[in-house]
Amino acid sequence: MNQPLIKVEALKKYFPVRSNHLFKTQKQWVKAVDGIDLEIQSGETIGLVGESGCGKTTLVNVLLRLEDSTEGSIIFDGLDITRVSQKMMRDKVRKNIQIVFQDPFWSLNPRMLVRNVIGEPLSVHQKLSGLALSEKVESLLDMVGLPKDSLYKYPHEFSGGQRQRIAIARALALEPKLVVLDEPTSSIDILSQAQILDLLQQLKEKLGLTYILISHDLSVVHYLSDRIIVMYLGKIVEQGPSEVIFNQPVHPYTQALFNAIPSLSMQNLSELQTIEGNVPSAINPPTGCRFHTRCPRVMPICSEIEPKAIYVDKDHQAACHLLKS
Amino acid sequence: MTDQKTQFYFEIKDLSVGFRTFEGIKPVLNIEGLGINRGETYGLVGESGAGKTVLALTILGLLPKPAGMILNGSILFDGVDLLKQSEKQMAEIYRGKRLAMIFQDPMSTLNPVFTVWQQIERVITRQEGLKGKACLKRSLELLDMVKLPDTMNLIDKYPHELSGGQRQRIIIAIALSCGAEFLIADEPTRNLDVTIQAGILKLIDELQRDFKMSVLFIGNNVSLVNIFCRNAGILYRGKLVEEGLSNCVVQNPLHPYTQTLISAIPRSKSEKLKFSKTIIKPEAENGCPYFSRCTIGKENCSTHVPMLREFRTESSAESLNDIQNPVQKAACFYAGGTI
Amino acid sequence: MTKFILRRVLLGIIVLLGVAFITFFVARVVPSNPAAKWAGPRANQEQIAKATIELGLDKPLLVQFGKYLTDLIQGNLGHSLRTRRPITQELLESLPATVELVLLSTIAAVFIGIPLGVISAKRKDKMIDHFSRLFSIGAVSLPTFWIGLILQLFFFRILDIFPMGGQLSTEIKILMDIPKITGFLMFDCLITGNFTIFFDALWHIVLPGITIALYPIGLVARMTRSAMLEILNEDYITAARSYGLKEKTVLWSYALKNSIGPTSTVVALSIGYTLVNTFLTESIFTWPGIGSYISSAVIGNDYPAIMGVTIFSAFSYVLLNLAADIIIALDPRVRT
Amino acid sequence: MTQNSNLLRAIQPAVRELKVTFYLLNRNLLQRISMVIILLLILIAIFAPVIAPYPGHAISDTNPKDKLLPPSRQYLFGTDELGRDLFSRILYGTRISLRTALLAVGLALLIGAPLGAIAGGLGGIADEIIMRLTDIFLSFPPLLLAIAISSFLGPSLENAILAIAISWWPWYTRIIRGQAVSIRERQFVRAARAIGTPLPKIIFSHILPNTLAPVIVQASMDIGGVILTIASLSFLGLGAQPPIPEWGLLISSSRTYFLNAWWYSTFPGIAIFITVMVFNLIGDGIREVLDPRTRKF
Amino acid sequence: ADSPTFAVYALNSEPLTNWDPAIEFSNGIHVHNNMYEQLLRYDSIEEKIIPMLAESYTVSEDGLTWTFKLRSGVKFQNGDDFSAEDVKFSIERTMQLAAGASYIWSAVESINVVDPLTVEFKLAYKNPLDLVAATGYAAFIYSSKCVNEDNTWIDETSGCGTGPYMLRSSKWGDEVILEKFDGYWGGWQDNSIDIVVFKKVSETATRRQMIETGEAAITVELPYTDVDVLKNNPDVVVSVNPSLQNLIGMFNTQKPPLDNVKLRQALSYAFPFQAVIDTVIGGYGQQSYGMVPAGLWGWSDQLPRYEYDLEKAKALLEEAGVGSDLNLVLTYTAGNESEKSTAELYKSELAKLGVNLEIRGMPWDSQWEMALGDPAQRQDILMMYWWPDLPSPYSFLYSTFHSEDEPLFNLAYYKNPEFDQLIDGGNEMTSSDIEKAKQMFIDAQKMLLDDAASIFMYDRQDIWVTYKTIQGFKFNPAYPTVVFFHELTIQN
Ligand SMILES: Nc1ncnc2c1ncn2[C@@H]1O[C@H](COP(=O)(O)OP(=O)(O)OP(=O)(O)O)[C@@H](O)[C@H]1O
Ligand SMILES: Nc1ncnc2c1ncn2[C@@H]1O[C@H](COP(=O)(O)OP(=O)(O)OP(=O)(O)O)[C@@H](O)[C@H]1O
Ligand SMILES: [Mg+2]
Ligand SMILES: [Mg+2]
Repeated sequence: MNQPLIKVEALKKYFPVRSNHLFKTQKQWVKAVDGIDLEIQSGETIGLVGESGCGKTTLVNVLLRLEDSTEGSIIFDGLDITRVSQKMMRDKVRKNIQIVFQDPFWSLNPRMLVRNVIGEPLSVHQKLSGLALSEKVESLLDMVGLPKDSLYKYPHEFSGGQRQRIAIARALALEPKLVVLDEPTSSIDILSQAQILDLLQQLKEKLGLTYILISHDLSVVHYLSDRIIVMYLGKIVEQGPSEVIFNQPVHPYTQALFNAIPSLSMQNLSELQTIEGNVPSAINPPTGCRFHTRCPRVMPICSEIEPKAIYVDKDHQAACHLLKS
Repeated sequence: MTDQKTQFYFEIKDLSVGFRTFEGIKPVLNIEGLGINRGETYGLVGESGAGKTVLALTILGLLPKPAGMILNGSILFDGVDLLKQSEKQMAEIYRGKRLAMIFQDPMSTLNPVFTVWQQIERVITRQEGLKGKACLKRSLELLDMVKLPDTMNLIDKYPHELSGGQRQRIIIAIALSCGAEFLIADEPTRNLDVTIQAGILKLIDELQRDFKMSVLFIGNNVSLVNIFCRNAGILYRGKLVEEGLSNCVVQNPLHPYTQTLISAIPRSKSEKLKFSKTIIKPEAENGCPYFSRCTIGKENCSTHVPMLREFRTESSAESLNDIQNPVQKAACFYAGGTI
Repeated sequence: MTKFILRRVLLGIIVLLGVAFITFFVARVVPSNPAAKWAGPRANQEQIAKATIELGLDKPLLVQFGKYLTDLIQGNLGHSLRTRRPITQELLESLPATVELVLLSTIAAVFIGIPLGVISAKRKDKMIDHFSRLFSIGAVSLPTFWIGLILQLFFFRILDIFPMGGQLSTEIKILMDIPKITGFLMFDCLITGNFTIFFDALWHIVLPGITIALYPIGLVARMTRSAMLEILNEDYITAARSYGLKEKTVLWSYALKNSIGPTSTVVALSIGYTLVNTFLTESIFTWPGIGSYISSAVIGNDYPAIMGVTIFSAFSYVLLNLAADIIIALDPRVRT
Repeated sequence: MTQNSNLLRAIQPAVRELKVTFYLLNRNLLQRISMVIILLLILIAIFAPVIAPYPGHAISDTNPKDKLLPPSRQYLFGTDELGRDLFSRILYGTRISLRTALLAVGLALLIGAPLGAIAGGLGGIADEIIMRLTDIFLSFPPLLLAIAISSFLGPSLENAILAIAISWWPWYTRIIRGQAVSIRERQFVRAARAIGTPLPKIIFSHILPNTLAPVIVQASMDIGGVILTIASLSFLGLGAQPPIPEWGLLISSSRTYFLNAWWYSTFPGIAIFITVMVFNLIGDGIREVLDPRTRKF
Repeated sequence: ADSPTFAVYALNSEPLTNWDPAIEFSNGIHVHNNMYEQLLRYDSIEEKIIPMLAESYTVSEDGLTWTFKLRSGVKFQNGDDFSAEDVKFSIERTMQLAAGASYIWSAVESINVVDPLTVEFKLAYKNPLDLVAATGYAAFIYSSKCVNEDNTWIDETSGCGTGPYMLRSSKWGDEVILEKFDGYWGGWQDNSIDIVVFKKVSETATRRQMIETGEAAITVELPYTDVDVLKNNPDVVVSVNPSLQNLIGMFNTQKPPLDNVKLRQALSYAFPFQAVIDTVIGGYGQQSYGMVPAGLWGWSDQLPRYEYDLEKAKALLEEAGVGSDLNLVLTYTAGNESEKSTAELYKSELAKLGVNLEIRGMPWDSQWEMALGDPAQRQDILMMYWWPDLPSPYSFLYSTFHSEDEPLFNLAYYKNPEFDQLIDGGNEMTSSDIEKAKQMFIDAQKMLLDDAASIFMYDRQDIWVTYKTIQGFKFNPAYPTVVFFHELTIQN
């Protein structure tokens, strides 16, 4: 196997919280990301799914070093980016990892012209300005299918889908190796969504990009991803090739997740599967397997020993006591 | 069949609602007709901004005050035009008593400065005249009904101390507290996970059966509406573009918008999303709202607004055996032409 | 939690230190010689030199500041240059009269301002809203020092309804025993059941009371209105209406409680404004409070006294805020 | 596309916003009247020397033979103790009040805005220090600090402006910091950080511009308050010096003649009242109009 | 019993600033002169000495030994007997505290008790000790038993004075209420006032309204506009008297350009004397003849005066040879309306000469500090009111124009040895040959006028307004704005 583009080991991110009890000084932590190992190969698209609040956004924020990690290492291009200085980060790493946020409106500075929005990375890293900058931005606009006269407009003059294109153009300006897409289409209508997904697919092929895609909409994940990672409460519970995960998930959580998706072929409410119980708190996660409080196939061992990730198949891993390797 | 219009328990006729803006009055809702029978569930589907919430608020007479305007139409409920009721009548007779609503956003629907108990108590005291112990007992019953655990404890908590799912269920409990005859559920699961979503839908379904409620279910997920509702309507830019038995709409969409919508959705889990390329034409100001994206639209679509038309379709689904003549309506000049 | 409170207290102390430092600095570099002042008018060189030593002005500035701080901790604000009496004592003597006035106007602000704001928000753009806005904006636009004069002219000179100044009529003051328990005149009269004096005092507080109260009433009404306008647009208000709750409940219980936050901040702020406004009006109404005290201090360039009042009001302000912060922090609703 | 039309495009949203604001303000009778009055005040301020019947009276001339005359055709608002035409003096006073208020607010903004952006943008120690500093300044009752500072600087209009700015900036720092903190968490700032934009650039080109709108609204509302504060300072003898016809100073002088010359205190008082009131009305209006939730078309 | 009679005296600032009669050198003059008494009192209208605690006094030939015979049978309010010991104690303590106006005693070398009713003062140099002993400040006699070790006044209410009134209650900075001392040696007439209230009423309009309604029995310091109205009010009595107070504008005679005498003269001619008197004080005053005010001996209408004459001023200005655009700074005491208006009138006249006068109103201390501070930063013209500590021209001329190395009140920084010699001599002559002394003071003032050391603007008149029920009111400018309530009666 060749060198992975990014390799994450034992990554943790804890957020401090104020305790809810009067005069109790004990410090508590939200364990948003709690020990994650991950390898991403160049050129693949990873779909990251899981219940809301399970730590997906936090994970990618740490990958981009928008938040500092609590523990663990992230090796990108042979460099541990949890340890390098902010300057090093700026000079060496930032231009290679970019992100497209969920909400295209809030991720664009409403008081900047599109030219400067897209041009900002170029002026920061390549010190482009004036005509050279405009030309480069025009070519980027062209690439994402926006007219050239968008240059001197403000973000609010565009529709949701167009704004998302601007955000993509901006992310691609420095020709990064890795692009993170955090819910890239969740706030736009179904027709624009189609176009954006299509564009992303094309750009990936054309520029040889690597994507990390986060989405609640499993059909979107299905559409783009090569590999899917399922998270539950700060941990990875299952990962494997997209088709495999969709068709033969092995972890009970993954199964439940996929069975709760309503589909057109269903006729009856009873066909939707539910998970009983409430989501446990990320401050005091359950012992043993984190899913055991809600797992339909829970065994005594589950509350005591934390299951290790096991290869079910080549490229298909899951962490559950039900599995025997 | 022909007299059916008068039989509806709840009916909207020629409703049009607009918002005042700098550029003038911007219409956001224009519904020719929509009817719901007693004990029936009606699903309204539309993308974000289609006007679903505005419709719900209009029914309850709660449109945002200075901006929202009812331009025309009537909303008949049990033979009474709700739009003609005074604010006082709405508050005393209808809201909370006969009409109830579950709001879209559980985060902002609960008042942050009152405990769960304080919020439930006021409603129960007002609607059922219960006080003290009796009121508490009733509240606990309600919370049990929506399957909340540890109700004694929960009732003294503030909204921010609850999880999204718990909040949503409290809202449902309050909305259902007085056994309203008509429930509007405005995307009650929008901010929830698919797994929690399934649980909540099952709960509403159960309650509906127990109380014989009519439900207007609002959602943006066609599959969900298909599973949950008997009838379905498709809202596009404030206009009902298609209506019918939900199974029929899903299996035999007539309007081009519905067709694109449904064709994109995978039939089963293992299928991928499918997209047909969309073209964008200039908007037609006096024409069909879907004109700018329509692939089959012709000249007259840009100058005339199509009205809902009835289509008779052969029942293809076995589950529709009890209905002899399923009716489907669509607002398109060329509907049913292609499928 | 304890940690949070400790932190707030610590920050409060830092702020107080800063306040003390600024006050000290401002007063020390002021172009005036405290020693000459202390020595009295037309003092000669020796007298001034003697005063310089008495006041410790010959010491380095830092030493002086140190002494000032240690005195401050013991509640000693130094001596007035004019009267040579302890400022703390003088302040405490003139405090009750002002507190009475400020309290009254704060009560007025709460009981008139808040309802005005609520009604105005409820009936937005109706006649009553226009009227109440005009009133509340007018109230904050009136120069306090001017309206005092005008009120006096109108209600005393022309209509002769209210007395023109003072806390009590001279006859009553001389011929009757004025109860002195807490030092708050009206309160003392009430608890001793001395109604003749109480009503006389009430009669006297009307004009200065109105003058001082106008600003906070307007301020609170404006703030309440805008807070209510925002809150009335919240989803939970629409939801409350959808449950069929009475409009009265929605307005006065549901919405108002949410506006308590911004409103109480404004009430606290208005106490600060009011305090300074007494400074501009007390002399008009011959009101023997802190306002009169500080205006004689300003006229007489009595810097220790000015510093004393400044420090005193700043300290009470900081302490009030601290208390408010801690109370808010103890409130379960804001904790997450 | 020409450079010119680019520029037009660039300012177009701002122009539209202005138009909308103006339109909305104009719909409310109170606000319409206020706008007209403000316009009038500005005109008066500019053309005071032309309009005033006795411009000399506003500068250094005296006219003792006509002292304390009641309003008449010759002296519209009567005369003061030195026989000067009050009407002319009050007209000139507009000039002084408006100019000083603008200067004071501008200065306060100049100090307060960058500090607020730095505090909110940087966070951490810088934030802590700056905010403690504002706490310290805000702990003084509002007018009191201005009084202390201007008595330290010595009485003059310029010093009063400085004193007001020094006691006012923390408000802007607070507002901007509050805004900046929320903007710092906005996606576009994260996006800029993800690109590797250096922090100072983020603060000054992403954060600051986005905080300015509410602050400018606040500042425009403060104009009334500042005029009042200047008048109070002058009233106490700490602001404008005679014979400058500052309104507060006029009222202060008029006190002596209060019972014999009602016009002397009445007209400057009304001038302050109206000016402060129209600015407050407009300020309130702007705030309402800019809040999309309370907008009414 | 009838309810007691009372009278309110409405003052423009706080009734007193220090309870200690040895220290108080401010408003307390009003209160203290009713609670305490001096050895003598001076009637400046009749120009004669009135015996108080001393029945008579003699001066030795050399003028250095003064012997006072004390009144017998006098009691302090607390019942202590009054004796020569108290006199010695009081004056010595006052001198030793060296606060307030204690310097008036600076000529005294020693005080000896000859017998319980005789006290002898030895002086270091010749000085009119009778006038000193009659001063309104720092000359009070109080009971030697009243003062504790720390030299602090034990208790204001302990009745340490011999005066007709004793303290009943007070509110700091606001009011002082005195009541009749029944055992007063001077006895009481019928209808005398039982209770006196000294009340701070800083707003002039309020004071006027109080006197109109009878709420106040007496008030002072009303603007002339109010006085003109009150004159026609049958309910009140307005009395206008010389005040011994004058307004002067001191030129900085050391700092260019005002070190040029021609320029100072020019500026003096530009001062609109009559306009100021008419407009600012409504004619209640007159243009000064030199520094000594009308009503005090040493005043003379033979002295020359500068008259308002812009032509002359212009000519002198040219003679002075100063450049055309002259900028001068004038300071006055902030809050004083008459000083402010005067400055404004002067400014408008100077503007006609092309001289720009910048007016700055400052609190007295700041103004004073500026005058004593960095010479380069000093104001060019300092405007102030002046009034006597002692009823002697020397008091006027010494503090204000006598050469000083470090000036205190000589804010014209005037240095003229001849002048010094004249007034020092005049002072020594006062107790022996008052006519000669007078002439010397007049000659000295001539020098000031020639040098134009200052603009002597006007001698002010004091205006008292009493309510119609008050009888027996007499004024005495040697005790400015003091009301001796013992002399008054109330007639309803
Ligand atoms: N700045 C923060 N401080 C404290 N807790 C945080 C912070 N950011 C995130 N969290 C917590 O960390 C957990 C993971 O949050 P995260 O945003 O990564 O979830 P997510 O998987 O992206 O969810 P969603 O699908 O809803 O976007 C949540 O419990 C969240 O409350
Ligand atoms: N207060 C308002 N002022 C002006 N326009 C409004 C207002 N509220 C809603 N609208 C407009 O009305 C239209 C319908 O809004 P509505 O909230 O009903 O959408 P929705 O179908 O509920 O969407 P979502 O799925 O996002 O909830 C939108 O175009 C919106 O811009
Ligand atoms: Mg997320
Ligand atoms: Mg909605």
